[in-house]
Amino acid sequence: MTTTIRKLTMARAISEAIAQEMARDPNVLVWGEDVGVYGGIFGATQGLYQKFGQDRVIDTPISESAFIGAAIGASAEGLRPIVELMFVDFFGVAMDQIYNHLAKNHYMSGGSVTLPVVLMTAIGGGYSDAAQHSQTLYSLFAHVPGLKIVVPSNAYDAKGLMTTAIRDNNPVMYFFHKGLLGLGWMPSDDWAEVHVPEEAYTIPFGQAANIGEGTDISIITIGAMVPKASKVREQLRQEGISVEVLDLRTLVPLDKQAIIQTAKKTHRVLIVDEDYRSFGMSGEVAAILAEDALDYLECPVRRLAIPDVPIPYSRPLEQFTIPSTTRIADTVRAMMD
Amino acid sequence: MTTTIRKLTMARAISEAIAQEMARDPNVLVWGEDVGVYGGIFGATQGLYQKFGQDRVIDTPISESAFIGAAIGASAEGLRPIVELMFVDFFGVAMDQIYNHLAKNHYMSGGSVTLPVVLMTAIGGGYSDAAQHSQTLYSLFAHVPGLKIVVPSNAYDAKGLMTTAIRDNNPVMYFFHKGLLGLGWMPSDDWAEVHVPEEAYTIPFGQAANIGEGTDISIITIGAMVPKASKVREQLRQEGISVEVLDLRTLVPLDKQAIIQTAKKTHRVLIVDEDYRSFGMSGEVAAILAEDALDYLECPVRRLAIPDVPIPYSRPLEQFTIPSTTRIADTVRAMMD
Amino acid sequence: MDAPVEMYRMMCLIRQYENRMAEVYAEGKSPLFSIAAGPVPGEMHLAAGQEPVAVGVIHHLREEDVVTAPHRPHHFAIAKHVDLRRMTAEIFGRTDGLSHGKGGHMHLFDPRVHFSCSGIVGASFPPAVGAALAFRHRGQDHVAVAFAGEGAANQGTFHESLNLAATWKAPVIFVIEDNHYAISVAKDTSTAIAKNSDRAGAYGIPGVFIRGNDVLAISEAASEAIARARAGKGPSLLEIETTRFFGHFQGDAEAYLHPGEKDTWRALDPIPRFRDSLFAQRLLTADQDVAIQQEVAELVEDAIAFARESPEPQPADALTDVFA
Amino acid sequence: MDAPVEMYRMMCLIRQYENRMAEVYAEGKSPLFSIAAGPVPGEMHLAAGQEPVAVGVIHHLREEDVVTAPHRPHHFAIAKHVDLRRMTAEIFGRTDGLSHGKGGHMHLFDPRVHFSCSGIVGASFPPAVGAALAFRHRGQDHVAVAFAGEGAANQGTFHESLNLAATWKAPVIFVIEDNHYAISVAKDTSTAIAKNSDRAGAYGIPGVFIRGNDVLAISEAASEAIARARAGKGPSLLEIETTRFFGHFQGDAEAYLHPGEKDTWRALDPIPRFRDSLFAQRLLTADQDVAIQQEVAELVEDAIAFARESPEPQPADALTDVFA
Ligand SMILES: Cc1ncc(C[n+]2csc(CCOP(=O)(O)OP(=O)(O)O)c2C)c(N)n1
Ligand SMILES: Cc1ncc(C[n+]2csc(CCOP(=O)(O)OP(=O)(O)O)c2C)c(N)n1
Ligand SMILES: [Mg+2]
Ligand SMILES: [Mg+2]
Repeated sequence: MTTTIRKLTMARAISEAIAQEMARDPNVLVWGEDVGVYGGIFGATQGLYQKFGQDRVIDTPISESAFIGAAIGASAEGLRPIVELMFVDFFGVAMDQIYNHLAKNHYMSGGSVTLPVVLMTAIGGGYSDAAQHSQTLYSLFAHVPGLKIVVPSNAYDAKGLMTTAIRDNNPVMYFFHKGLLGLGWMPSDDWAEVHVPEEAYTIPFGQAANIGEGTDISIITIGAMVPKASKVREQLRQEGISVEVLDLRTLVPLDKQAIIQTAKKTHRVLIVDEDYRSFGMSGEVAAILAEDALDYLECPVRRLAIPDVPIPYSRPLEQFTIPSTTRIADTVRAMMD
Repeated sequence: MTTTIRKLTMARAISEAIAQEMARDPNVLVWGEDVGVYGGIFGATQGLYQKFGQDRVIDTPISESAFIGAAIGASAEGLRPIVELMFVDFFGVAMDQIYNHLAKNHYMSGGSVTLPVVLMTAIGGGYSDAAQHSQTLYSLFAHVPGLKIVVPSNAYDAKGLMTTAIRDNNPVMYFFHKGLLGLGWMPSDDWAEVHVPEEAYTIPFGQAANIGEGTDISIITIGAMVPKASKVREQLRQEGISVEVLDLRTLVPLDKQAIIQTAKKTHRVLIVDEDYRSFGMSGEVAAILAEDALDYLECPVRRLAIPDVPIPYSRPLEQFTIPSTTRIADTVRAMMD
Repeated sequence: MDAPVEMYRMMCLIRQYENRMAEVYAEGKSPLFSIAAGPVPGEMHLAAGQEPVAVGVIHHLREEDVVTAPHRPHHFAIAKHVDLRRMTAEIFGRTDGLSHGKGGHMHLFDPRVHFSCSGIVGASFPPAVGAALAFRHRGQDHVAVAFAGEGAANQGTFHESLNLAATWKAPVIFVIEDNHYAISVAKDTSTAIAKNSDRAGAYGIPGVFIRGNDVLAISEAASEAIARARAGKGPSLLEIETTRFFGHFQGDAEAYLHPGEKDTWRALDPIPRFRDSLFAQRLLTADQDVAIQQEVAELVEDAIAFARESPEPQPADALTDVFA
Repeated sequence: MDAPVEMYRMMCLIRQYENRMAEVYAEGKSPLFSIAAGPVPGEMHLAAGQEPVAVGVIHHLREEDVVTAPHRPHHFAIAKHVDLRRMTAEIFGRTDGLSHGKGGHMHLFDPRVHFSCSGIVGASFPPAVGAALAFRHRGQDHVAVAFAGEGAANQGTFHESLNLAATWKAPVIFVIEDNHYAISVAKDTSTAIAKNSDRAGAYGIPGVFIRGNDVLAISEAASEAIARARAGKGPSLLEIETTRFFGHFQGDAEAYLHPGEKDTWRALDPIPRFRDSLFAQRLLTADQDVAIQQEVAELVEDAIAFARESPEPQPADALTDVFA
């Protein structure tokens, strides 16, 4: 048996998953702004228009409420739409359709209506796109019940989680970080470009990935902060600090057990997040620890996240707001004192 | 000196504060759906149309993006609009104007643009208005930077906080709970109807109110859960449990010191919230404890909140989802064991 | 039954339902009106007076055709043959309700007849476009009909959805029921033009305004728009003038109405007018009418009795159905 | 300077700015294009070719009149006399920028001249209505002008804002610049009718389509609409046909264009056409033109030099200005 490594960028991993599911199920359609000939501004739909044509890969007007809301009616009638919201930052023009309807109709119908929709969207900063194009915001969607929340950190997970998302009978929000996609024209973390099997596979929701075992301290994180935490782990190993890195992978469902277990193992937890610090993901993870692992904590929980400011444009300002490997490493060291 | 008690419902306290500020400053205008002749669906603008006329109290079309967005342009040009979003549940049709513009323009302009806008909105359930008309959702707005978040629990605070909100040079979101307003046609907590001085007064943002001292355990809460917590406090006193109740009053700014202090004092904290449990207010407060009061906690932090389901319509179902005095009391007792 | 008589019967059924629902809703709410009290708590938006809109349009629909409706949904639901017993049980919040009590009056879902509604103004438009896309994708000639009040025509979703449907040539019929008010706000203080149907021009689609709350005129215009959609010629916009006999919601004091305004509407009650014309054309006899009234009254009482007998859900059932 | 020559000069200033900005933006981005590299990182949407829209309209505005602009804002900002040095420093992300580096290219705010913009498509409409309301409330005859691309005319905010402005008779002019594309999506695949100006009928307000990217024709139509607004007669809608010389953003490969499409546009460059007509009418001499080119080039170089010399902000300044 030979094992060949087939490295794929995350953008290609995503579009491959979609293509495979479209080939498998004629009810899978894709729509959104510039998803056709352009292939998606971030390449998540590259090649699909050429392969499946304009009846299944549809460019929309700039009318997010209408075309996201259309996914509700379409999925209720048997389609399985994959809809792209170009940047998550634009959610506010369509949030009512997303959270009052897409998220709630299954519940409000007592389970009689199912809406198998994937709403995929780009997140993240780091390239000076300023306050309206650089956010992550997944915590908002995790707060309102009814949406599954997926945030892959690498190409392998991206493909498997997208396949799971498309086959799931619930609305799934799928967040891809621009800085992991491997786009060429956008700084991208090499760490995310990994071996991706050609055949379709699924990764279950609600299972965190232990990215690297450790015994001294745990970093709990997600998305683009996973590669950063992993690099810090390597670096600190040389300093004799053993860091465990937990990639949550999905926020809804959330792998509470993995969070509690790593805390029980290392007794120190740092949460790293690219969303705003307050009232979000980092708070929720810390709360779970305060509820279910309090007696195992040897030092206060710490959080690194965007410090409750809109994302600034200027490079030094923006870099200051996003948790860096340096700041993560410094915080870990301080926690080990 | 004689002290006369002047009890006012919260709805009257709010409209009185607005009327006084409108009389004081001709730039204060009110607009929204049914705020005119009708006086606001929840009475927050009662009497204003009659007093100030249709040029200053303006009924709008059902176009929340346009009329909330209009407050941005109007306030940049010197008005001080008070805008009503009838139910917070409708935010999704206007969220882009609220959080990408109203909240961020001051920052994105480097401080050169100020937007003194009060966006007031009704929250809360308990009367079978189902999944699209019963939420609190303030955590969402507290998560995105740039909005001050005010949630009064009684008529006295409601008036003082509204006056502060109108005079503040920032966008302020003011959430009034339907079950505290004293509306007659809606079940309302008597606790909220208190003495309200006639003359204008302000209550500073960012100062929690200690509703009742205690030594055994702290309940940290806000809005309509404050009266419930207070009742539990009275009840448990008779059982020999001394409960401290902290009313946060504003989520942004958040009185972190008060949170930490009460934990240091009682060593036990229960957080009670009518927002969804996960990724919200209750998580943030627990996280602050895990960061800054860990060593003072004698038992795990507990949270009572809406259990991550859309608010159901049917009475027994809805009552099950909203923290009740019984459940609060039981939880406190369990934590004292 | 002849089509006009069938329409008449359906209007009577709706009227009977709404009148009885007004009574049932009032139970437990006097002397002091309390929205949370009685067997049917929460908001209650009744559609008596607006029957012609629902019946005139939906009369032409098949079971597979989709209807999306707004916060005032009963007339649409009944005309679309939503299960009356389960719908009523839902409004009572009981286990045999369409949603086992999770939805309620503003959230009626009956996928069997492709009916849904929403409490958010303007939310009925986008899903209809999506359903229509699904039909077209499968080569079916089903249509989707989105209903909304005239107040909803000022929401962004109206514009986006009409443009999207027109661009996609999707088989959707958008129907605005103009009952003159959005809660307390009169149409002419919120809408820049007199007839929303004129907005069809902004999307290059046909727009028809139908005056007089007349079910036959409505039926005719709807029939044309639906045929057009089935034939693949794209969407249409209808605006239908109608009248609201009750308040915006039950408990509305309606202080915003001009004196006598309500009387004018009630004087134009579409049901007796239609009945008289059926009598005049000898399509209906007085005996038949009595039989119809009796039949619909029985249906309504049966549904209410069914609802009353259905058990309340178990509290912890609140936790199920978040995800499939 | 005569009005036409003043307009010509302003168009030249904008063109020079955009051409130089294309070069400056490219610094540090070769051989491999990287959006995050060079002195000007982030997205860059240039408006070369679209000068007539900004100049023809804004020429008629006062300092107190409000302009709200979209993600492609430079031409509007320059025409509205936004401080060119501070605007450029902002685009460079420097401390002397309008927002001290917090806003950037899509977020230029200059309250002195009542200019703002936004990176969200369709977001320029609502604030303009509010500004107009403020003017009316104070009895001032200022106006607000909201600019947006033809793609934005399919957003809900377009509809809501036009209806609101028309209902309130607010002094707003809505200007759609039709450059045929919204990123890769052609107008005729996203917009159900050929001319957005026809949508004015949906709000009972005047709607004018101006062909040919001709600054004088634009100026004439704008002058009328602005006078109307100042006179208290309410809003107008203009749609102006124009052409985009660069890609949607810098780095756009424009694979979605038909072969030769760009050449057609470039051949109709509005600036040489206007210059030639000024020559023909003897409103401008070749010498004067040389002087203008030199003057605008100096202004642009001065602004770029100012920006380059301005210091980078201190990282921790990121934490200020969240609240006033
Ligand atoms: C987005 C949104 N805004 C406001 C409301 C509150 N609301 C409920 S019904 C209604 C009036 C609707 O008027 P119309 O569309 O004419 O329907 P009608 O009630 O007259 O049948 C309003 C403002 C809502 N439910 N959703
Ligand atoms: C609400 C929203 N949706 C999508 C985008 C992404 N986007 C930015 S510019 C653009 C195209 C805009 O086209 P148009 O309005 O015609 O302006 P142009 O770029 O042609 O000047 C899109 C889709 C956005 N910024 N905001
Ligand atoms: Mg109406
Ligand atoms: Mg364009």
